[in-house]
Amino acid sequence: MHDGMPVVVTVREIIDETPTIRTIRFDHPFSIRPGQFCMVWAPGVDEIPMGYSSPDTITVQRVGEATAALTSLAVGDRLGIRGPFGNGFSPEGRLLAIAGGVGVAPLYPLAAAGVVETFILGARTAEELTFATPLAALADLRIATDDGTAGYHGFVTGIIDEEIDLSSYDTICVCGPEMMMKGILDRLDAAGIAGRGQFSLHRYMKCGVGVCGSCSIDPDGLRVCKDGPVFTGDQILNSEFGVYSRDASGRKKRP
Amino acid sequence: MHDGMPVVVTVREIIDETPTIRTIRFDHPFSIRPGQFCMVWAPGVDEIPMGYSSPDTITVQRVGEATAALTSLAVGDRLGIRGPFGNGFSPEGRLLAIAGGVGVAPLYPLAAAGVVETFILGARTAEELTFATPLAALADLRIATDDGTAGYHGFVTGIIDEEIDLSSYDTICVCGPEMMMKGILDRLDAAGIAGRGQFSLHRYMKCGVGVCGSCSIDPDGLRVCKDGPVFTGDQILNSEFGVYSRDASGRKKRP
Amino acid sequence: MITLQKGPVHIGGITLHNHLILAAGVLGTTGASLGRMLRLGAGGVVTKSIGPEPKAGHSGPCLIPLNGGLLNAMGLPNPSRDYLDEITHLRDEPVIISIFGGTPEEFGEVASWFADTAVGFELNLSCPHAEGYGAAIGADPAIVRACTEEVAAYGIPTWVKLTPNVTDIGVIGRAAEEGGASAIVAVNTVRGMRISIDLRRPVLGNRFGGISGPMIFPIALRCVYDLYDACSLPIIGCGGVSSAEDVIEMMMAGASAVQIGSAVYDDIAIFEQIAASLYADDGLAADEIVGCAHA
Amino acid sequence: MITLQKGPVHIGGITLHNHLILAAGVLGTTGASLGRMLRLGAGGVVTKSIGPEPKAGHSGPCLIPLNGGLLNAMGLPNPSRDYLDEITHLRDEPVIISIFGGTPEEFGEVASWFADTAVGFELNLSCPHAEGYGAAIGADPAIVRACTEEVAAYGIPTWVKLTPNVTDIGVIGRAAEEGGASAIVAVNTVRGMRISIDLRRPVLGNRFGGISGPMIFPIALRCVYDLYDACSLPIIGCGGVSSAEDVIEMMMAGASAVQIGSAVYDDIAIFEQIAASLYADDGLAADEIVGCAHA
Ligand SMILES: Cc1cc2nc3c(=O)[nH]c(=O)nc-3n(C[C@H](O)[C@H](O)[C@H](O)COP(=O)(O)OP(=O)(O)OC[C@H]3O[C@@H](n4cnc5c(N)ncnc54)[C@H](O)[C@@H]3O)c2cc1C
Ligand SMILES: Cc1cc2nc3c(=O)[nH]c(=O)nc-3n(C[C@H](O)[C@H](O)[C@H](O)COP(=O)(O)OP(=O)(O)OC[C@H]3O[C@@H](n4cnc5c(N)ncnc54)[C@H](O)[C@@H]3O)c2cc1C
Ligand SMILES: Cc1cc2nc3c(=O)[nH]c(=O)nc-3n(C[C@H](O)[C@H](O)[C@H](O)COP(=O)(O)O)c2cc1C
Ligand SMILES: Cc1cc2nc3c(=O)[nH]c(=O)nc-3n(C[C@H](O)[C@H](O)[C@H](O)COP(=O)(O)O)c2cc1C
Ligand code: FES
Ligand code: FES
Repeated sequence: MHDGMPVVVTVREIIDETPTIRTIRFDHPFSIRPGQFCMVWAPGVDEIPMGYSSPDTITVQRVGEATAALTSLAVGDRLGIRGPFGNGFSPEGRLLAIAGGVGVAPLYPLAAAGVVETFILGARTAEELTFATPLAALADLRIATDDGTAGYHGFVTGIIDEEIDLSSYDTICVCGPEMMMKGILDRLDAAGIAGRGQFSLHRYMKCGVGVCGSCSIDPDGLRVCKDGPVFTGDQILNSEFGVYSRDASGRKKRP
Repeated sequence: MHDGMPVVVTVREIIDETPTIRTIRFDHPFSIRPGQFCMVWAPGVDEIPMGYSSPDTITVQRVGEATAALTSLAVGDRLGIRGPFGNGFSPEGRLLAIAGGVGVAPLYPLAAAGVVETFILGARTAEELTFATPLAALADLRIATDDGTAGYHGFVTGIIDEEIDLSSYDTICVCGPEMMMKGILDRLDAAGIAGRGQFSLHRYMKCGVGVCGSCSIDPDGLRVCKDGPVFTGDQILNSEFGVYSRDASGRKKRP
Repeated sequence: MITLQKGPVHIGGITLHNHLILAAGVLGTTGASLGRMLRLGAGGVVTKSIGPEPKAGHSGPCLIPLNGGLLNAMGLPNPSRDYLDEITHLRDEPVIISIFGGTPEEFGEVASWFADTAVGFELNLSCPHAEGYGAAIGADPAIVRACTEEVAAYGIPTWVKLTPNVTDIGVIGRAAEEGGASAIVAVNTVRGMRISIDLRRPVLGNRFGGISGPMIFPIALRCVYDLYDACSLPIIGCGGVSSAEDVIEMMMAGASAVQIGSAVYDDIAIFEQIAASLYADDGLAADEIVGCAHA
Repeated sequence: MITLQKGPVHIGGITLHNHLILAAGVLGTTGASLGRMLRLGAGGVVTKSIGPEPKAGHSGPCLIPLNGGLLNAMGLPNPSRDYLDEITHLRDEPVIISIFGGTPEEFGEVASWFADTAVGFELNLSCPHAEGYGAAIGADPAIVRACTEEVAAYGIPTWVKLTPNVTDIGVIGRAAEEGGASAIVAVNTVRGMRISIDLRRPVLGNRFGGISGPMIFPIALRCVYDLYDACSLPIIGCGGVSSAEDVIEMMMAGASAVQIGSAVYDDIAIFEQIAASLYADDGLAADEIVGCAHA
């Protein structure tokens, strides 16, 4: 066991991505693999998991107290970072990335590394699309919005069904709302290539380092923070994934 | 701070050197510099400092409870060793070694390394001479006994005065009773070469690692266990050396 | 190195696969996680501590690795009665239900939920960082005795887990013994905290927490040694165990078995790792070494 | 990193060269050794604890380095009244006399020997491993108060050093305050032990001992933090301090100065080392950070 005290960083830049999503740039880059995450300490509020959207940024969607604190930070404010944690993605061969909403954050470093061939980016509505401009320069970008305000009108699974030959990709990296990810896993499974899918999961995390057990998933007890957050499709077939998760107390809830 | 638990060794051989001195060989060699010492744990009795007489031996004179326990050990018995500790000798150029009694123990590894030109070995009486046979093969050995039963009749300082040109040696390594060592320091000092003397001191030791302070010497507070046990003559000129020492409680006593 | 005989272990009324038990609150939030640890070689597992009401726990940070240990203040998050569902599929396994509460009655209430199915209970009288719970209770011999009696009344083996954060742990151990405990687990985490000097505030959301891992091993060992003299119950040593040597050392101090928590941080396969060097066909019976350092 | 202003420090009635004090019993057997530590940058030094009678201490082993700490049971060796001679040449230096005893009267007796010359006393109410002395006394608020009163009566600054091995250190701190202490030193060593598994016996001659060094830093920090809330006396933090960051962290918890003991094991020049990064011309006044983590 080695010193894992939070590294205190100073906010150097704040970028409004969408009305609810902001990117926060620190004065300190971390040495990350795409898909790894950190535990972000909003002092006096809480510590929550966040994917790295680059070595020195996180990209936060405001959903509750801690994310509200983070999206209210100003340049010069300080916060604590523990990480990088988790396994990250294992890109290989032709790579398709599929992001829903703020799920684009941990996938962005893959695209920035130039390894993504096709990037499907989904959001509720046009103004919630995140990183669309840089992504267009980094990959063959396909956009889907639920309300049709940009790109394909519908869910990302719709684009896939209509435009994409999943089996032509060696690796399919996915992050987004669990029901979206489940839809993709079902399609990969149907095509017999669940193992090519790499899904970045979200579960309630307290320690982030594989000790407390709060992020364990059924039925194998895999820890999302340490054994994940990225799992291959065959690891999570027939699991709680897409069916339920647990809250801070450990009680089950629908996804 | 790193694990410094005693290494438990098994006695492999016991050699009767004299009626009161025994060499104890372990099943485990230590990586030593000549003149270093260890803290020897006689289980249930005490832990006391002992010079290494070789990488896997100590040579113990029975003087009290702990040394009685050590000299009563049988082959197969176990004891604990912490060490090696201390600085050891720094041999350079022509080397004269001067030992009184069991003080030969820490000097023997120097001779075994072949760096001693002249070795003066003193004891009370012939049968108390330790390591005389091997030393005769390793160096120009001169013997002195207080009672004249072997070699020169008198103290080692007598041999020095009559037979030795101290200033022809670059290094003079000394270990033995403090009054003997003091006599040699006085002669080196008179010759203006106190700095060539390297004296292995004995002081009451509890921790052996430079923390407790029980082995500190006046007036500079040097720790015999850590800054020593070997000091050059000029380090201990005008010190408590040869004047007094302290007992286990820290009270002063004559040497 | 001394090795031990393999085979089932009977201690404090519970039969374990071996001497190495997963400590409470570590990878014990779900039944699936406990099942995984059993598959990974744990001789028995203790659940997350379950209380009378669901709790979300303290706000974060909740756990910080230190050099040589972990500092945590989880705040006893638990699903309360819902936990029953987690462990139904582990009915035949040595799963020990850890219970906490604010009063003897609360301990009894939680125990009642599990009384039909549990192979044993462990009373967490020792969590040092949950307001109104834990150490406040675990430092008072009368309350320790009352809580133990309340749960022991169900006739199921009842282990009592003690805090090291008391002046005299022997007194508390004797109170548990008088209350009808079948074994003592020693110890829970040691009180501690760290401050982020850059942010000028305690690094845990709860400010204070408990220290576990190798840095508390000599403290835990001393508690086990003291309890071996003070009580006649079997003792399960807990605190910083991370190697087969540590297990032997705990046993020599007086432990009949050990619990292992923080060591999963470095290696989730720690149970198999330790067992690989701890057990041998020509190993000793544990009896031969338990408490031998008292001779 | 935060830095502090250089310059003399006034705390608990004593003026120190800086905030870094040599802890009791470490390199404090002789006056010469204390003098060396002052030359090596200590802002003040505390002597070996002096008792009513000379003591040779426990038989060895007396001190064992561990990973991240030291385990010791010296057994309070001391020359008793003879110690007066050790420190006459340090009359103008901040040398604090550490005292232990078995009763308030014994504390008073030892204090009387030094009352003419001492700049301050520190009461060792906390040594966890001397039978009849130390922790037995330091865990009882009434005795702590009585010992403090006895020594404070000499009108010389009286620091009281506490043991962490109690259920509630705040209660003990308040007792010292009521007894007239001018500062609190927190903490002494943490109870612990180790066993040699090859020899099947405790590794210390005294079996039990006290742990010091980095492994107790989070424990000591917590005690300082608790005492800052419980008492209004200045606090001197002690336990595992080995870097300038540790000093700052202790101060943020509530310490006005620190004591350093075990860190001399790795480097006898530790005081200069720490001072080199702790102090700067544009440093803060310590007041600005003492206790700031309580905000
Ligand atoms: C590995 C991982 C990476 C993530 N990456 C990002 C990211 O890059 N950008 C982003 O905006 N969000 C990310 N999240 C989600 C983010 O952690 C939650 O939105 C955040 O914790 C909500 O906290 P809150 O206090 O604002 O909301 P709350 O009101 O406390 O909770 C809202 C919901 O967020 C989830 N949540 C709350 N606390 C936690 C927690 N400690 N651990 C996990 N989930 C929690 C729960 O589902 C909860 O119902 C990630 C989550 C995980 C597990
Ligand atoms: C660096 C060093 C190297 C030594 N090397 C050897 C050696 O190679 N062979 C050898 O026979 N002796 C050696 N000694 C001396 C040896 O340590 C003592 O003879 C031994 O400690 C006596 O212990 P005892 O219990 O038998 O006697 P006791 O009756 O306890 O004491 C007899 C005398 O031994 C000295 N002594 C006792 N305990 C200690 C202690 N803890 N530390 C230092 N001195 C003590 C005191 O002067 C005491 O008056 C060495 C001492 C030192 C400091
Ligand atoms: C993250 C974490 C959570 C814990 N939760 C509990 C708990 O719920 N109940 C309990 O009795 N002990 C709990 N403990 C204490 C452990 O069971 C154990 O007593 C302690 O960690 C010392 O053992 P170790 O050093 O092997 O970890 C917890 C410890 C940790 C690290
Ligand atoms: C070898 C040794 C001897 C000690 N002797 C004393 C003593 O005589 N009186 C006392 O009050 N504390 C004594 N202590 C405790 C220290 O003063 C200090 O409280 C403790 O070591 C924690 O600080 P550290 O981690 O900086 O060493 C001793 C500690 C050590 C390691
Ligand atoms: S968050 Fe603690 S194990 Fe994953
Ligand atoms: S024996 Fe402890 S300092 Fe030398």
